[in-house]
Amino acid sequence: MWPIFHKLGSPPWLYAIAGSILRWLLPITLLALVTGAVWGLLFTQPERIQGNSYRIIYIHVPAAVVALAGYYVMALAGAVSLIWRMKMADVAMKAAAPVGAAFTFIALFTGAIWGKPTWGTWWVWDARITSMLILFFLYLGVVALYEAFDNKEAASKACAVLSLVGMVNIPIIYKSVDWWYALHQGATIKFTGESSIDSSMMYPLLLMIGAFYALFTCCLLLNMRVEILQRESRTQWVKKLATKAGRP
Amino acid sequence: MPSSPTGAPLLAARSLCLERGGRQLFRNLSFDILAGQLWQIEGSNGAGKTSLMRILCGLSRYGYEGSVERHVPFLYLGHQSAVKALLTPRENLAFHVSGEGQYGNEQIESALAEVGLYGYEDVASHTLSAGQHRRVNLARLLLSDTSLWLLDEPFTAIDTAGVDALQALLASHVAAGGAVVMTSHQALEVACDVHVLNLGAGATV
Amino acid sequence: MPSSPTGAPLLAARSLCLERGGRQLFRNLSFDILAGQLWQIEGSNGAGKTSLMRILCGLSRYGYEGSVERHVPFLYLGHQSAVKALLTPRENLAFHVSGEGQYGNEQIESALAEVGLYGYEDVASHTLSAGQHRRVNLARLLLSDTSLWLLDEPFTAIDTAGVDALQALLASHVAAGGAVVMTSHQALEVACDVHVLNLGAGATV
Amino acid sequence: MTAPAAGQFCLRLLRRQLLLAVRRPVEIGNPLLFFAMVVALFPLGLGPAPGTLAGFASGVLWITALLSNLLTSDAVFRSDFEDGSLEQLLLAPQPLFLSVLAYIGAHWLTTGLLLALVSPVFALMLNLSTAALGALVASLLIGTALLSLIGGIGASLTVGLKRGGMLISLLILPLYMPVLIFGSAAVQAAVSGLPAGPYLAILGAMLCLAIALAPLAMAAGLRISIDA
Amino acid sequence: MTAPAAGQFCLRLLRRQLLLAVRRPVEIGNPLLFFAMVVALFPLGLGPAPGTLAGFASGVLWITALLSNLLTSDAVFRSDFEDGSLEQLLLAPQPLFLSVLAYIGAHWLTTGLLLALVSPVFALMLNLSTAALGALVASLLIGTALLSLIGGIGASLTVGLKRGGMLISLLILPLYMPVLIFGSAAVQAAVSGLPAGPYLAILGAMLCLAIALAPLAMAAGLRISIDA
Ligand code: HEM
Ligand SMILES: Nc1ncnc2c1ncn2[C@@H]1O[C@H](COP(=O)(O)OP(=O)(O)OP(=O)(O)O)[C@@H](O)[C@H]1O
Ligand SMILES: Nc1ncnc2c1ncn2[C@@H]1O[C@H](COP(=O)(O)OP(=O)(O)OP(=O)(O)O)[C@@H](O)[C@H]1O
Ligand SMILES: [Mg+2]
Ligand SMILES: [Mg+2]
Repeated sequence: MWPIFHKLGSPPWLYAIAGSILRWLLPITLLALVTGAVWGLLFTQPERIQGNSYRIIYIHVPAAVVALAGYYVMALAGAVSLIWRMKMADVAMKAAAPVGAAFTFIALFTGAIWGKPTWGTWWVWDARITSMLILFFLYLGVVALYEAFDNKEAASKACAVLSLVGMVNIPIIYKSVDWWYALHQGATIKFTGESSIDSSMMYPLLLMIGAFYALFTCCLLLNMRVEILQRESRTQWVKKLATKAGRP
Repeated sequence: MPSSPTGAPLLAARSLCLERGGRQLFRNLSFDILAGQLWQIEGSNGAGKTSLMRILCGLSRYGYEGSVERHVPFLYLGHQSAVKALLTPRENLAFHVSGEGQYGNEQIESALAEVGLYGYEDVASHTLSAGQHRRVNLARLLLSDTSLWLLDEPFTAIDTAGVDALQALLASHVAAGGAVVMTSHQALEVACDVHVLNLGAGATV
Repeated sequence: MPSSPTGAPLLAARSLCLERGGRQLFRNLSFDILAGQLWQIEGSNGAGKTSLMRILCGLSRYGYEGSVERHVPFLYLGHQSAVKALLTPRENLAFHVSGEGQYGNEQIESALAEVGLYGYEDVASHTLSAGQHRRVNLARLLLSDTSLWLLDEPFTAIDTAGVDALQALLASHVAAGGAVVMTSHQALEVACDVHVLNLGAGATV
Repeated sequence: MTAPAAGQFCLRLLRRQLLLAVRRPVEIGNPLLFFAMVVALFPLGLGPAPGTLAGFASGVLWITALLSNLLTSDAVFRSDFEDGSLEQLLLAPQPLFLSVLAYIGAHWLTTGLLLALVSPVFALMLNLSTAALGALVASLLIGTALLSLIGGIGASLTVGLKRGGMLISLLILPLYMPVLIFGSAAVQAAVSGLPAGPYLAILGAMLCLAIALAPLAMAAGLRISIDA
Repeated sequence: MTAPAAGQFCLRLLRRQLLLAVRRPVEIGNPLLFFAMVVALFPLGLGPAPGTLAGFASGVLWITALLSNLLTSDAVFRSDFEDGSLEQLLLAPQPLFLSVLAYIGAHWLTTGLLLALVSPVFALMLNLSTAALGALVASLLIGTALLSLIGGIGASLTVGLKRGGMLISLLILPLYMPVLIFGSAAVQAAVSGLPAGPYLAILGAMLCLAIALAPLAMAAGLRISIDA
């Protein structure tokens, strides 16, 4: 256990390992994304009621699923950074926040685009949608807090505290928003369309969800590598790396 | 350079290194503060005196290397005076947030009188002049019974008579077995040895 | 006491009286500041130096008696440094709110270098040390072309080398026909006459 | 003279904070007046028809209480940070997570408690049914304490920031939302003749959780902020 | 080197204030996020039914814009007061009532203008009819400028107070109310298919009056505050 921890705490090692993971993960991700997209967009039946507009599901649902998972990744990294004072966990947390925010935004954006043809409106104050919006704010809070600190080490710790507080709250937020929706249930639309999902639409969807997870991991690792280089820019190994890369 | 009184150090710094904004302020700084010592940290503006003081007292926790061991309760007075503008000097001392004991009213009155605030005990602190404001804070030196004092530029805004009185107080604290670590741009005129720690360019001790 | 150079006064105070918090700080204070003079206002903490300076520059408008005539543009540096923490020293000078002329970039650079901030031109001012922070403000003395300077404790937080340089600057300003009114708890060591105005208990001149 | 015990120290801090609040009576009266004026904004903005207003009274009152809390939360540690008292507090030998509770307690006593006590007046102005007044006061009592604790976390994380500004609202508004939902639901339930108890129980449970965890987060936040 | 002309000086101040704002991007983004989050509070508090929401959209948006302006107004002169810049500004030879316009201008550019420009997004989230979007943006553009000017008066009067706190909200909220009334009326008119022009004209007239008088009040207020 400890040796691994120790290694994870070492920037050059993490930088290298992230690089080698990316080397095989990145192609796989791209392949899965392309296959899933082509399969979903070109080779499935139009849906009975919604026609072709439903195809946005292949982006919308994976993005929504991964956005939520991303928050837990971030909060977990934050917990590790607070408890074991591991600097590389700081890096992971800092790298996860903007990626998660981007995925949340994609989910919101595609949902709004989808809402226009199906519900006739861009936005509904539905429980799920609202909680997704709150998740977006939680992500933005972490990003903004990090940016506002000058001392980046302190910034990471502050963000770790915030994301842990957020993690405690996410279940509460979800529960409460669900409750709120149930309370005021009236003419609003329910959109858990699981029953209407046909298995022919299901498989490409599952593939896309997997691909989005991989995409999230790739973005996270890439972001982490950039962050590591920035933090360690004065050290010997980064300078060596830079001169090696700069050589014709 | 230090005369070495016996006894365990009240505070020990072990190979402190600090880099800020790309400048190495000090490197491998190690020293022991023993009872009966008065240390003056010297250096030009931006040499890193305040940064070092904040590391010594434990307010800075990130961005430096090395370690500090603190073995006794201490009293830290920083650049800011920790005097609440809306409270009177009396209340400021009675309700001080530093977690020391509850001072009695007579104690407070005599301490305030001693720092030259007789007659100002019950005016709002924001009507005090700059020097009077800082004197409220200095009254804590008279009230506290901690043996280690960490003082960052205690003479700021204090008039000449006040500086003399404060120097006498420091000397008597040291003579009574306490210890003082302070920064100041003025040379000290005290009746005891002064251990000078000069933070030149990239100081090491 | 004042040697009397010829010429109209740059600033004239006429029977100023001030009472604060039930204490008479000064009474019937009248003086003329002439070109070529350096005035030091002395007094213990709470004597009323800052209050007098603020009356002289016109920031205090209520609660005192007497009048002040200001005949030339002047530069006032108070207890607070008017340095924006979020701007760099360069920007602080380029965008200064005091309504003086627009300084050129080279001027600013050389002024900052002269006050010892070479290399700090482009860092955010809140990362500067206390003394460096005040030095940004002092750079204005080098840039401004006003002839009358009103300086409230300009030596605060400045190291010894800085104090010497500043005193030389004040002396050369006075020699060039300017005038300086300043407060300080330190005795001045300048190569010119110093007109001392001591605010003892209820000072009158 | 030895350092006082943690409980005694907390009590001293509480008295200090209350004394500071009393020194600015405006500060105490202000959340109330703010409450009154924002409540007055709603009929102006939403239209004054009594029927519709009554339907929204619970939401309006709760939103206003929340905004009023948001406005004052930023100040909990700010002045202590600026004059250096916070440094001293962090160096005190007593456990920090207890000390911050004193700050939050004083904040709640001078904002939330007063607000809850005067809320019936505004409720009547908005035509809220009298049957719901009890639920309103109870939900505000518990809810504002929760809001103060959450706000304290945001304040502790942002107090040291030179470039913080309104950042605190971004950090804590999402966390305020469950409180708003259950709080206004409690009142709404009472209006419709349903029991408000379950909602109040949930608020109470959340308060217990917050009392246990928020001080830890605040203490950590302050230690980080002082080093920003 | 002679002192620059008033216009030139104002421009320099404006650039300075904008630079300061850019140094805290959080500060710029924040009123927008605050806007978004407070808008989200309303459905949570008042209930999510699209029909009723749409009826209140104009009021909700205007109330939120007003609160967002209220929150930021206090800061217009505060930091300059605290670090001593305000003293220097008062001693500048240029006329103060022009200088303060630069402060207000920068404040409006970084809050009101942005808010007006993004408001359609939130309007859509509240189901405001698209026909009213133009009136919404126009009324917010004029209205927030007015709010900034009024807020500046409050800020100038309270900036020096040790015991000010939220006093500013007490001073300026009553002055905000006419703006709120005409602003939300303009949008409401557009929703009902009536011309919004007359309301916008009234807002415009109020703006002209405010531009002429508010700077004088602010200049006087600052001179008094610095001596508090
Ligand atoms: C801005 C608007 C929207 C947002 C924020 C949003 C958000 C979400 C979220 C958070 C999920 C849950 C993913 C998970 O299972 O964890 C989801 C799933 C889903 N959404 Fe949306 N959505 C929006 C609009 C829409 C629209 C307009 C439709 C179609 C009419 C739609 C259809 C679906 C479907 C079919 C699922 C999968 C349901 C399931 O597997 O349980 N969404 N969306
Ligand atoms: N707003 C006020 N209300 C009442 N008294 C005040 C006010 N401001 C200052 N004073 C009093 O006026 C006296 C002079 O204050 P001033 O700041 O002028 O002193 P100073 O000579 O500059 O002192 P220092 O050397 O400490 O800077 C002090 O005794 C102070 O208590
Ligand atoms: N947050 C920060 N980020 C980057 N650099 C910093 C930061 N804080 C301080 N510094 C730098 O550290 C150096 C030392 O600052 P410090 O305040 O310790 O100096 P000091 O010796 O106390 O000076 P003074 O005599 O002026 O009080 C300065 O050069 C300053 O620019
Ligand atoms: Mg220092
Ligand atoms: Mg003074």
